[in-house]
Parts: sequence; C-alpha cells; structure tokens
Amino acid sequence: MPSLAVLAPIVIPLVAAAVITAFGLARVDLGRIACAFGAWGSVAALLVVWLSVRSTQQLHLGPLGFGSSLLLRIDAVGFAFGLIVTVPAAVLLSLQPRTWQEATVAIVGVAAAVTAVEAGGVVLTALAGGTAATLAVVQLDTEDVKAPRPSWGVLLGAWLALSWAGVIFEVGAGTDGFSAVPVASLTVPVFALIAVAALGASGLFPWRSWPSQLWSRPSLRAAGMSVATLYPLGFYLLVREYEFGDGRYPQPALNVVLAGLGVAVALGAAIRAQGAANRREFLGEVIPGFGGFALMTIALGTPLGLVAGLLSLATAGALTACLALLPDRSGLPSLVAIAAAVGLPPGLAFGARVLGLESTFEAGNSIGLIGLAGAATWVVWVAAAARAVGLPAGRGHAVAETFPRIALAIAAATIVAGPALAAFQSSFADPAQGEVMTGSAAGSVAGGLVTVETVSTVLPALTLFIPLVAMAVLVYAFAATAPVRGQARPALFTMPGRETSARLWAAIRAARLPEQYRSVVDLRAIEPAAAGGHAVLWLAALAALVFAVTR
Amino acid sequence: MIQILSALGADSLALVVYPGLVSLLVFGGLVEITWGRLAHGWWNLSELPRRRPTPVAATVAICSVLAAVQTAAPYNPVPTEERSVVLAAIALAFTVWAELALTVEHVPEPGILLVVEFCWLLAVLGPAVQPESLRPQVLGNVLVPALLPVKVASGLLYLLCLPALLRVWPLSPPADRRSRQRFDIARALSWFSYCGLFTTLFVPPAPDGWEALLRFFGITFGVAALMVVVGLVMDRRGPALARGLYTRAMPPFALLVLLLVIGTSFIVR
Amino acid sequence: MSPDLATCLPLLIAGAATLGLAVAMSPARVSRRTLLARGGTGLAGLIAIAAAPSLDLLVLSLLVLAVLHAALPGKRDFASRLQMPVVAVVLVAVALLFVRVQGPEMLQRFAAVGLAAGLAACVGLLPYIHVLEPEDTAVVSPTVWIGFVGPVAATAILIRVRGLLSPDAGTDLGAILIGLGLVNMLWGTLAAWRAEDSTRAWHYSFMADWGLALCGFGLTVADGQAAALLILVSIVFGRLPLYLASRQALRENQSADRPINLMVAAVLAGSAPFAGFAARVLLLRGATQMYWPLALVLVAGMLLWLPVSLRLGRTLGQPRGRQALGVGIVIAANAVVGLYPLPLLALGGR
Amino acid sequence: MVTPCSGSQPWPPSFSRSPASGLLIAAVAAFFAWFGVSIIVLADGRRGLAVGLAVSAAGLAAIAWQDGDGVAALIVLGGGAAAAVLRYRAGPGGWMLMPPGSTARLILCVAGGLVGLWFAASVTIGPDVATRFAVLSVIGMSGARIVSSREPSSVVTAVATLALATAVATHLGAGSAGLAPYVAAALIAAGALLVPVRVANVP
Repeated sequence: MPSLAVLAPIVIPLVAAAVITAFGLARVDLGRIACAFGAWGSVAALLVVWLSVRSTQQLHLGPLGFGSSLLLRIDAVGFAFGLIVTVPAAVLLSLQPRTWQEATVAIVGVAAAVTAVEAGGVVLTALAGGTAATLAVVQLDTEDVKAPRPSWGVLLGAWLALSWAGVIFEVGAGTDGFSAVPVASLTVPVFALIAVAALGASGLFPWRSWPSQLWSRPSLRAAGMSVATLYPLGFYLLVREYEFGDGRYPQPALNVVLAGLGVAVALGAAIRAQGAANRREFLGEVIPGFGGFALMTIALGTPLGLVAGLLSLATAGALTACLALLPDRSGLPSLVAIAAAVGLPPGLAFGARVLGLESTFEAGNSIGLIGLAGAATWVVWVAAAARAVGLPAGRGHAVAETFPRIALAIAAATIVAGPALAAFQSSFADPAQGEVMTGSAAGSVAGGLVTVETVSTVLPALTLFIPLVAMAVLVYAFAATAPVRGQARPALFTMPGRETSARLWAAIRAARLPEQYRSVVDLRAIEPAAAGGHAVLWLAALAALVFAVTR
Repeated sequence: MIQILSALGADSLALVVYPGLVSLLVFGGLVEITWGRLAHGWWNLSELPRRRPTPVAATVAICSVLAAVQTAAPYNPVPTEERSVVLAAIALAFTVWAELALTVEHVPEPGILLVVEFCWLLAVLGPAVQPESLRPQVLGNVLVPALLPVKVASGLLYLLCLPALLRVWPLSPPADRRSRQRFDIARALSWFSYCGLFTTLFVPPAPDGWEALLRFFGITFGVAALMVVVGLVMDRRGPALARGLYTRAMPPFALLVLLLVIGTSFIVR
Repeated sequence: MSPDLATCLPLLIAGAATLGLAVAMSPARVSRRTLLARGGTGLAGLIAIAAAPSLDLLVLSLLVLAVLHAALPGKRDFASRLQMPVVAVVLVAVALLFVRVQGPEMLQRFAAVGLAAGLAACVGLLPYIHVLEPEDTAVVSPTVWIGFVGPVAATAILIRVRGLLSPDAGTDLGAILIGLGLVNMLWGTLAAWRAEDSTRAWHYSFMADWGLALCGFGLTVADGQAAALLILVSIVFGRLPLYLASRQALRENQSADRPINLMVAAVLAGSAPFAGFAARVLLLRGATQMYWPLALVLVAGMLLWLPVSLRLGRTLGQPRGRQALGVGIVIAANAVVGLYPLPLLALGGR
Repeated sequence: MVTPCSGSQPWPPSFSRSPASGLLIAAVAAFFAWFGVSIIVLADGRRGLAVGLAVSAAGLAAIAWQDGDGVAALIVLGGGAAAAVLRYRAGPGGWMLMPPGSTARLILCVAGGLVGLWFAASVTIGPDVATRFAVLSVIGMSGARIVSSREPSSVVTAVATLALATAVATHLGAGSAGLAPYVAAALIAAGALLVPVRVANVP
C-alpha cells in the first residue's frame, strides 16, 4: 500500500466538495449523491488503508512553515476515530437534503475532522480541528443564525490551547509528533493544557453545553453533522495523551480528576434528562451522557477503561446519526432509540457501560467509588428514559430530513449488536488501546471474538447475549402492545440548590458598575479622547514611555 | 467452535430454565401468590393474568433473567468466573422503572424510589470497592474482619431497600388505588433475582450439592418471606411509616454505609 | 536584491494584489483610473520605502507620501491630515539623531522610545491614532496608513534599525513594542466591538491586528518576526480588501449572515485554517521561547477577535459579481497562506 | 551600503581657515538655522515664511558646507532657495510676523533653542555641536509648527525645512549616506510647495 494512500480519506471528500461547488456555481445541485460519494469514499479509504496492512502508515510531506511538518498517519487510533467521525457523517450526508453551499461546507468539515485524527503532530491536529470547528460554526449559522450553536470562542480557545501545547512541545522537545515527543515533555501543566483543550473542544462540562444545546435547533442537519465531526475530537486528544506519557498520564491524580469529571458530565446530562419537558430535550442529553461515561472510563488509565470508552464513543457515533434522523413523534423508532440510548441489555451501549463500570472497580485505589457514582448515574438515566417514552414529542423538525426507518434500523442494530461486543473490542478498540498504551503501561484486554476478559471476571458477550437477544425477540413478539400515554410528566426530582445557583447566577449577570465609575470603562466615552488626535495625549504617552525605559 | 457452542448451550439453558426464566416464574409465582393472599386476601387461579404480558413485563423478564444467571445458585450453568455483580445490579435497575414508560400513574413516589435505588446500588456495589473483584460469589465469600462491617451494613441496607424495590410497601401507585390488587407479573418476575442476589452477595456460598441447593433456596425464600412480612407490617401501619422510613431513616443510614465503604477502602489499602 | 527589500517583498506583492483587487472590485461610480493612479502612487511610495538604502531616505519617502496623501481632497483639511505622519517623521528623525550622536547610554533608550512611538504614529496606533472621518473615501482615510503603507514602513524601519541600536536599547525597543502591541490588541478588539459606527469598528480592528504584529516584532526571535510578517500580509491582503469590499454595504447599512459573511468573519478572527491562525501559532512559539506567561496573555487576547469579526463579517452585506469573486479570492488566498505559509516566509527571508 | 553617490569625494573648501573661525562659522550657521525656523514658527504671511525658509536653508547649507561637503551644501541651499521663492510667490500676503496670540510660539522658539543647545552642548559629546543643535532645533520646531498650524502655506514651509534638516542630520551618521538624502530633501522642499493644496477641502 503506497504511503500516499494515507491522503485518500482526506482528499476524497475534498474532491467531492470541489465537484459540488463547481456544479453548484453552474446552477446544478448534485445534492446528496456527491456528498455520499465523498463521505463514504472517505470511510472506504480508511477501511482499505488500515485493514490491508493493519499497521501504522504515514506520509511526510515536509515542513509547513509554522514549526510543524505535514505528517499524516493512519494508525489504530486514527482508524478508530476516523470511523467514529466519518460513518455517522456519511449516513447523514447521504440522506438529509442540503443546499450545495451547505453540502460543501459539511463535506469539507468531514475532511478537516479526518485530517485532525490523521495528523501526526499536535499543531497540525490543532489546525485541522480548528478548521473543523470553524466550518461547523459556519454550517450552523448558515442553517439558522438564531438557533443555538457552540460558542465560537470556546472552540477557538480550545484549539488555540492545543496549538500552544504543540509549540511548547516543539520548543522544549524539538518535535510535536504524537509518537516522537519524549515522555518527560508531558509535564502536568502541558497535560492540563491539552486536557482543557479536549474538554473545550467536545464541550465536556457538567452544565448544559453545546452538544445538548444543538439538539434544540429547529433543524437537525447541521447539528447532527457538527456533533458527528467535532464531538469525538476532544476524546481523541485525551486518548493521544496516553501516547505522550508512554501509556499513562503524568500523575495518577489526573486520572481520578478527569474520571470524576466524566461522571459529573454524565450525571449533569442525566439530571437534565430526567427533567426534560419533551422527548427532544431528553434525546439532546443522550450524546453528552455517552460522552460523560466515555470520559470516565478513558480517563481511568486502564486498558479495559480505554477500550470501554472507545466502544461507548462508537455507539454514541451511531446514535448521533440515529437521533438526527429520528422524527419528533411517538412510535416504535422513538421507543427503540430511547432503549438503545439508555443501554438496554444486551445492547452495545449496555455492554460498553458495564465494561466501563467494571474497569473502575478493577482500577484499584478506591476508584471503584467513581464506578459507584457511575452506576447511580446510569440508574438516573434509566428512570429518565422510562419517563421520556411517554413525554410529548417536542418541537418537530422538517419531515424531509427525518428517516424513521433508518433511525429505527440504526437503534435496533446497536441493541442487536450486543453479542458482537467482544468482536468490536478485539478488532476495533484493542488495537487502538495497544497503540497508545505501550511500554511501561503495557497490557491489554484479553478475550477474543467471544468473551471480554477483565481482571476479575469474564463477560461472555457472544454466548450470553445471543440467547438473550433471541429470548428478547420471542418475548417481545409474544407480548401484547401496551398503550403509552403521552403526557407532560413531572421531573423525578429537582436538583437541590438549583434555585440558589440560578439566583446567584442572575445576580452575577445583573451586577453593574456603579454609575460614578462607568465613565472610566465606558469605551464610547474614552474613544473620542483616544482617537481625537490630541497633542497632550501624544506627549503624555511619550513621557510615559521615556519614564518606562528609564526605570 | 465446539467450546463456543457448548458455552452457548449452557448459557441458553441458564437463561431459559435454571436459574433463568422458568425458575423466576416458579419462584416468583409462589411468592407473589402468597403475598397476594396475605396482603389482599385473594387466592384462586382466576386471579392469575389471562392476557399476554405487556412489553413492560417482557422488559422486566429479560432484565431479571440476566440478573438471575449472575447469582450463585448451585448448579448454575454459567461458570462462576463469567458472572458479574455489575451486570446483575444494572439489569435489575431496569426492572424498577419499566412501568414508568407506560404512565407515571404506575410508579409510586418516583423520587423516593430513585433514592431507594441509589441506596440499593450502594449496598450491592459498595462491598466490591475494596476487594476490587466483581464476582458475586467472591464478594459473598469475603470474611475478612476488616471488610465485615461494610458487608453487614450493606446487607442491612439491601434488606431495607427491598420492600420498596419489590413494591410491597403501602405507597401504591395511583392506578392501583382505583382497582383491586391483581397478580403483579412484573413483581413476580423480580422476586427471585432480588432475593437470590442478596443470598449470593451476603451469604458465603457452599460447594454445589443438594445441601447447597436447599441452603440457597432456603435463604432466598427466607428473604422473600421476610419481605412479605415487612410488607404486611408496613401495610398495617400505613404509608406514613414507609414514607418516614425511606425519607428520614434510610438516607442517613446509606450515608453511614457510604462512609464505611470509603473509610474501609482507604484504611485497608 | 537587498535583504531589506526582500523582507518587504511579500508585503509589496500583497499590496499590489490588493490594489488590483480594489480596482477590479470598485463600484462603477468610482473612477478606476483615479483609483489606479492614486493607488499606483502609493505603491510606488511603498517600493521607495522598501528599497530606500538608508533610514534617512526612508523617512523622507514617508514625508513625501504624507504630503501627497494629505493633499488628496477629503473631509479633513490638509494640515490636520498631515499632523500624525509628520509626528512620526519627527520622532523617527530625532530617534536617529539620538542613535548617531555620542552620549550617555540613555540616549539609545530614548531612541528606542522614539522609534516605537514613531512607528505607532506612522501606522496610527494607540496612542497616536489617526483621526478617522467615516465619510471620507478609503483612499483618503487613515486606513491607507494602517492597512497599506504602515506594514511596509514598519517592517522596513525595524529591519534597518536592528544594527543601529545597542543590545540594551534593542531589548527596550522589543519590550516597548510588546507593550504597545498588547495595548492595541486590547483596545482594538474592545473598541471595534463597542464602536457605534461600523467604519470606525473596521478601523479599530486593524489596530487589533497591529497589536499582534507589534508583539511579533517585539519578540526578538525568528518565529516572532515570521508571525509579524504573516499578520501584516493578512492585514494587507485580508483585512484591507475585505474592508474595501464592505464599503458599499456600509454606506447602504446592509448586513447579512450568509456563509460568505461567516467565512469572512473567520478570516478576520484568525480562525483556522486562515493566515491569522498560523500567525498566532508562530506568535505563541515565539512567546513560549521568550517568556511563556506572555503566550498565556496572547491566547486570552486572541479570543477577543471573535465578536468583532462576526460583526464586521456581517457588514460585508451580500457581495455579488466581481465583488463576490474578489472576496472569494481573498478568502482562498488567506486559507492557502494559513495552511502552507512556508513559501511566503521564505520569500520574506524568514 | 550601496547609494547613488557612494564613493563621491566631498568638495573641499577653496580657502583655508583657522579652527576658531570654523567654530564661529558653524555657530553662526546654526544660529541662522534656528533663527530661520523661528521665523517660520512666528510668521503666517508668505514673506515671513519665505524669509524664514531661506534663512534656515542658508544656515543648514552652511552647516553642511562646514561639515566638509560642499555639493551637499549647494543642494540644500538650492532646494531651500527654490522653496523660498515658491513660497514668496504664493500664500497669505505680507509678513504677518508674530500676529496676536503668538506668545506660545515665541516661547516655543526660545525653548526649542535652549533645549537644542542643552542637548548639543551638554548632553552629547564630540564634534559637530552646531550640527546637532541645528538639526534638533529645526526638526523639533518645524514639527511643532506643522502640528500646531492649520494653515497649509505655513505647514508646507515647515515640511520643507523639516526635509532639509533631516538630510543634514545624515552627516552625523557613521558611514557616508552620499548625496541621495540631500537631493531627496531638496526635491521635497521644492516639491512640497508645488503640491496643490486646496485651502477649503471638499469631499
């Protein structure tokens, strides 16, 4: 396989974008065909490049000019995250209608996200990730400028922080390559910088951040694409940090802090979900919930945790496509989507979360307490999901962009694919874990296509879940239909101190500078003085500078 | 391949027959009929459900079966190393909320129920924090003096939670207040999983044999009987007692258990 | 070609390209011949500044440009428009005098102050902001200094002054430039955000970019200089042509939120993948090498560009025809420079 | 540094003189330069401005000549004279020397001279005291005149002296800048007065 093939997953969508633009300018809208070609082409290229050799392939195209070189590589981590990004994006681009301008921006966004995961260095990842973020914002604002979208500042700040971390590596270690940075260069501050970038890039906060806000938009075309392309990138950085640190974070405390934050993110989403006013609101919290669980397990620093996190992210990717295509009305698709989202046994989500919780208990050092909190969070999710089944549908998005059968198929697939958990783990997640957890932190999750072996137990995914699936099919087929009463339902509980914090926040927002001091910071008042061309100001400035240099 | 097929057969047997669906129905049916007779005074076959089970009952069945095969029931075809307390706990968590999917009127006091379930999870998973093992029978076998306080406290907490989780408390849902109590198939499917899990986690298992079988089911039936008695007492004393117990008494006790778990995990480490 | 001229070459090319775009994009009511004549004169002045063999000739060239520019018909009178460039000339000339005479070391430091202040006065940065008359045409307004002449003049002066100052004075000059840069960054972004008049907002946004450029010049490492060059190129062939393209919409009070407006906002904000982002990365490299807390301040400051840029992007309205093509060319060129700045930096000898 | 006149030999004075007379000439020349620019600061009429420009240019030329570069001196003188003639032919009529409200200008002239003298004689060391004084006072005062005036004729006149002084200052540099700065300055001085400046600008 020639190393140039590494470019294929990036170039194919770009070619598609060029074709779409060219035809668009000629007043010919190629619609979904070119989009599908570009996105699925990228997926196919990733599969071909990785599966044909199953080892890292890289391409070095020389320096770019800002300190890092154009080094692209496809390794197990890049492959895994590449699929997590491209597959849901391809599903959405192939089905949902878009204008040629929207399609161009969306497909270029996919190319940028793939570049971010293929980049061999931190700065290039920051550049590509920043591009993906910019294009996502453009996409969202183009679709509906009044609808909620991620704060551009937060996204740009995150990618700037990452680029700073990259240049710190370059200045300190002479390289920012993921596989070349010396272990000693990953100091706690640099780690924190990358972690902050990761959290900001994916909006991993306990409060309601952009991944949940996007689902309240009138249309879910740009929202789905943005979540599909941007959300996994933050996790990608956290996974790569293991590669910098020879398989571990610089301090065990950092694992605990990040894992705890993960639980907080999942719990925050669960609390909002159990109080959702309608089903759309509930579904909006699903991806942040998955993200929280994934963060919790990825941050643990154990092979099983990392594997469980990757499986959670893959499931979240599938559900991103599902939720964006799901119509806002009750019925089987909604029911199955909710079941898949909450991790009904024996689905993929169920298996991944169980593995994740087990990894916390087996991580030692009392991290099992985090697992305990994770389990409690899952229970809130279960209650919230049960409540959501009967909630009003919520604001409906255009029928043209919904595909109930496809959404149902995707949701059902994530449940029925439960028995394949071990196969996913060994073929998809294990190689990625092996890629970043080498050397001193060597270790991997044993098992194969049938079982997932943890430290203390074995999960017989194939042999236990296949009969369970069969039983479920029979039982549900035999079961009578029960009418679900769609009704406004009270929240299971309200967060204690919620009113207090709301009042505090309102007070902070209402805080104003006392009248007599406003003129000091009133730019409109200062502007004429600064821009009025007064000789006194010039002389004063000159005097100040002279004074400064004589100190 | 043969190994896979044999494992598939064994797991299927466990899920469908023992300690799976059939066992659940038999055990749960007996306990539920007893409960119905004692609590509501009915006892004839005509009271048994005639209609096909609802999707709620189907969901409860799937989850209870998954939890049941994780128990340390003697002769359980699922190998001991393939059982996990996390699997059991989470699967059972689904059974409590399934009915909420239909309408809020089928679930009494969802807020209190959620708190009770948190406490129950603490009772189930708390003892696993320090040993760092998730095999149910390993946890049942733990007799290290340093870990016994946590185990005993968790066992008590588990028992405190069960009446609420099995809904034998007097806080009945609004829907049931309108009509006479009927055979609750969802609850019937839950009896064995909850009580069997208690036996598994808090009673040291014995090697497979008739004695072990009698011992396991004896204790499990004992737990079920205790729940029936507690339920009857609560029923007589009225909802106030139950509400007071689950809002004022249990959370502080759960907090104590949590502190014990944290303290033990740090001290023993 | 002398190395000094080579350093300014990317800026001269960018200036020529901008002039070409401006002529091509100018609405019919504006005489292209006049625009070409005035722009061509300015470009000739830039070449003279870049090619001037000594600082004295550079200063005299600035004086010529100042007189010619002030003589153009505009809302403000000749004398008041000549004021600030003359202040710049006087300050730089006196600074040169201080550099040349024998005396206490302090004189060198005063020279550094004079050079920095002269630079700010020449470009029109805080505290020497050129008075803007929003009604003036772009050719007559101070935008010419901040967006067209300033980049070449500043680069030429700072390149030539390198060997003249003593090491201590050079360090002082760097510190002053960084200080002025941070002040202008903060002022430019906040004032552009809050200004009621959009033309003023555009003008202040130039100052914000200049803040970054001054920080780059102040960092006495190669990365800082490269960052400054990239930022100046993005001013000359990014912000300036986009401002010119927005003039008509500004007059007609148009505003739009189309993809092109958002792309323009991204270009102006220095968002990836445009030239501003690469420049910021280089700036962070330089700051990390020199003094890392400065990088922290810069990262925080760089986020202030977004609200301004979104506002300015909207003021572009809905460009059509040649104007849309011109804006497209600017966006594409900025993306190319942002993704692969090496050739440009090599051309500038960085 | 490559300049149009690199390697050009300075035109030597055709008569010998003693160091004392040299100093005297330099001092007188510097005084003339300052006096000329002071007239420019104090006058508003074309006669006053033209005389000030001529006197200042003569002083600066003498300094250039004194510094040993006769060609440069001639160029400065030529440029200054041409500018003075052009100024004499256009602008507000009369002398208008020290019109009402000129106290501040007068103070500027005195202060400019004193600061220049202090800088040239006390702060700095080495030869060329007169050059330092002339250059600093002319540059400073003409700059102040441009900044403080709204009348194009006086502003342009000050620009001319500023250009000439800037050129003369190059002599203080270590290496010879050749004649290029002098030529440029002379052209600017003359050209600035040819630039059509509308008194009442229109948009």
